[in-house]
Amino acid sequence: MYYAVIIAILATMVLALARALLGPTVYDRVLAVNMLGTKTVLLIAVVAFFMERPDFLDLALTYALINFIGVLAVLEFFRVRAQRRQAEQKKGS
Amino acid sequence: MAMIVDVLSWVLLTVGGFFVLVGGIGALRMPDLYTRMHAASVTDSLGAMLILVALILQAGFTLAAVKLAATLIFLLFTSPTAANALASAALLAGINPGLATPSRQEPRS
Amino acid sequence: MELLGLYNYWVFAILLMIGFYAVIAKPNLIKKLIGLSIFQSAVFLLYITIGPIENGTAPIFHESVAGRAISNPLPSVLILTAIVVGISTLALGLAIIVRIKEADGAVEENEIRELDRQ
Amino acid sequence: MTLFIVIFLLTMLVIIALAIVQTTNLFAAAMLAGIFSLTSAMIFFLLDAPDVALTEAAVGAGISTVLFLGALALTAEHERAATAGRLAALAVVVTIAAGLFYTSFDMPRLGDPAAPAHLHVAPWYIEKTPEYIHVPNVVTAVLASFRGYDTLGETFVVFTAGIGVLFLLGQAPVGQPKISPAMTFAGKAGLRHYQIPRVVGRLLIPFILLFALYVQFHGDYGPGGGFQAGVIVAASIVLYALLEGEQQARRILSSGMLKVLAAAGPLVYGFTGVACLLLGGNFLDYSVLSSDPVHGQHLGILVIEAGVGITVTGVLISIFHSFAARGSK
Repeated sequence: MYYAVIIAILATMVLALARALLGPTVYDRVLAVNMLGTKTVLLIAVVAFFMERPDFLDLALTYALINFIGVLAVLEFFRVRAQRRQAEQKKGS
Repeated sequence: MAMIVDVLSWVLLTVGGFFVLVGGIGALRMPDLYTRMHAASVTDSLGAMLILVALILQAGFTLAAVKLAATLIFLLFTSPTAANALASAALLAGINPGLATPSRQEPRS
Repeated sequence: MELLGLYNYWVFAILLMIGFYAVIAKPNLIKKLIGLSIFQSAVFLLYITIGPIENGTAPIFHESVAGRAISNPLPSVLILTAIVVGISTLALGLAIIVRIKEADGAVEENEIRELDRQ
Repeated sequence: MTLFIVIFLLTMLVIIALAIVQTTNLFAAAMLAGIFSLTSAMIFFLLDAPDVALTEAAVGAGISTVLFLGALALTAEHERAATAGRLAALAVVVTIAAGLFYTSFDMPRLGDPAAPAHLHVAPWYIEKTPEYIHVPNVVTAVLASFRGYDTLGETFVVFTAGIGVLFLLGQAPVGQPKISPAMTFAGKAGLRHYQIPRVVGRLLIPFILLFALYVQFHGDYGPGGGFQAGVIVAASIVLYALLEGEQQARRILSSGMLKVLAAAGPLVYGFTGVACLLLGGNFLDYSVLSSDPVHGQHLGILVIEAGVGITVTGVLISIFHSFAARGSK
């Protein structure tokens, strides 16, 4: 039964990767990264049971934390970029 | 009793895997950014929740179950928040929900 | 089956060369650094794939380990520290690029070379 | 099954790497680099290296993405120039790849128990760790005790890199137009206007710090240790800086304090070694630290892991501040 879930997660990872490669907007890529992060958490949790090493779930927890920080960093990057563009437009006009 | 828990856990795992897969297909196939985001984030939370609950049932009362529960709670908080943040950033950047207007022009960057 | 066991070395070779290509052929300095980190990851991958033993488990003793073969801990030790050192050197590289951008106004190799010629 | 998952993920890795090199959008490249790191960490986990996977998780997906974005905000987002000398580069690359492929046929296959790497020193470490050091995690035992010298060196490398970044970016730039703090990465306000992430993020920070302490002190028993814990603490401060603005984060943990932290780690580590010398042992031979050699080893590992954690925290946060505050002074 673990097999079915692992295969479903791996297939989803491929789909998310395809979205990251296709784009077209930057937000799609960020969405794909976020999705892949969640899938990584799930895959690690399932595989830890599959490999009979449930003591390694710390990793899944770390991913859940770090992934969030990555998305917020991207958001901040967008905010800075938008601010600069506005300032440039003001200068131009 | 153990049997019931086992069966329940397998059912949850399968359903969770199904939702995860549906989310992936939605993220790839939906026509514009916001529908893709919708497909990805909702099923992400639901599928992750089901799979992690199934694993908690498998683990029983152990440290592993506590860690899984912590992961579950973290995901429940962060995953919708990240989706919301991303959607609002996209909206502020001026990307129109494509389905709302006849012309579906997304700025490429 | 026998050949599949060598797949990790092929991926190592391909990744190493993709990273190397980015370093030597791409004029953008940030792209070069990303290439360098791919190169680095390829080396990490080579070391880590040396570690595991068939049907073995990670080198951390636990009640679930009893009787199972233990994988090699040494590649993990080497690569663990290498990753943290890698991020430090990456930061140093990015800092140098930021200074180059401030001094020359460019992060492309050919533009910087032209500025040097003037 | 594990082998097939690994092969699948390795193939994905190659596709991602090709996409990174091919795209001219550096932001997309940074995002793909994050995915690359996630995938490779999963491979590390599957190949019985959970310690490495934990480090790669914290470093690759978190800190390195933040650093790339900080640097991109200061430079340019798009690659402009075309690839020069592509054919020559391709020729070189293909030749070397062919050589590497040829040599791969002499290598032991993945997971071969008779591979030379598993026959010489590795069994000794696995066999003697319970006897000499008595911690479950062999990786921590080798890292902190058997090969403590190497880790001391690595700690100094991290410290030196931090000093280097501070040298390069610490002083305000000369003759550059000043940018208002609102327009630098994380600058004055950060994401203060995004209420939902702000509330959730602030809620999570204490738990992240708690988890970091768990990783730090549980490193003898499971995956974890000073390097990983340091990165996670740094990530939590970065999260705070993103939410409340970099200036506010500096008020909580000042630059001077960070420099002290960065320097304190190698000092703690080095003086542990000196203490061993003074108590009559060899440098970094922790057995003499207590009347019971095994207990002495535990104490030594605890102290030097704390030193490593402090250094990594101080250096990574200093680096983040240097990138974030650049140009706004």
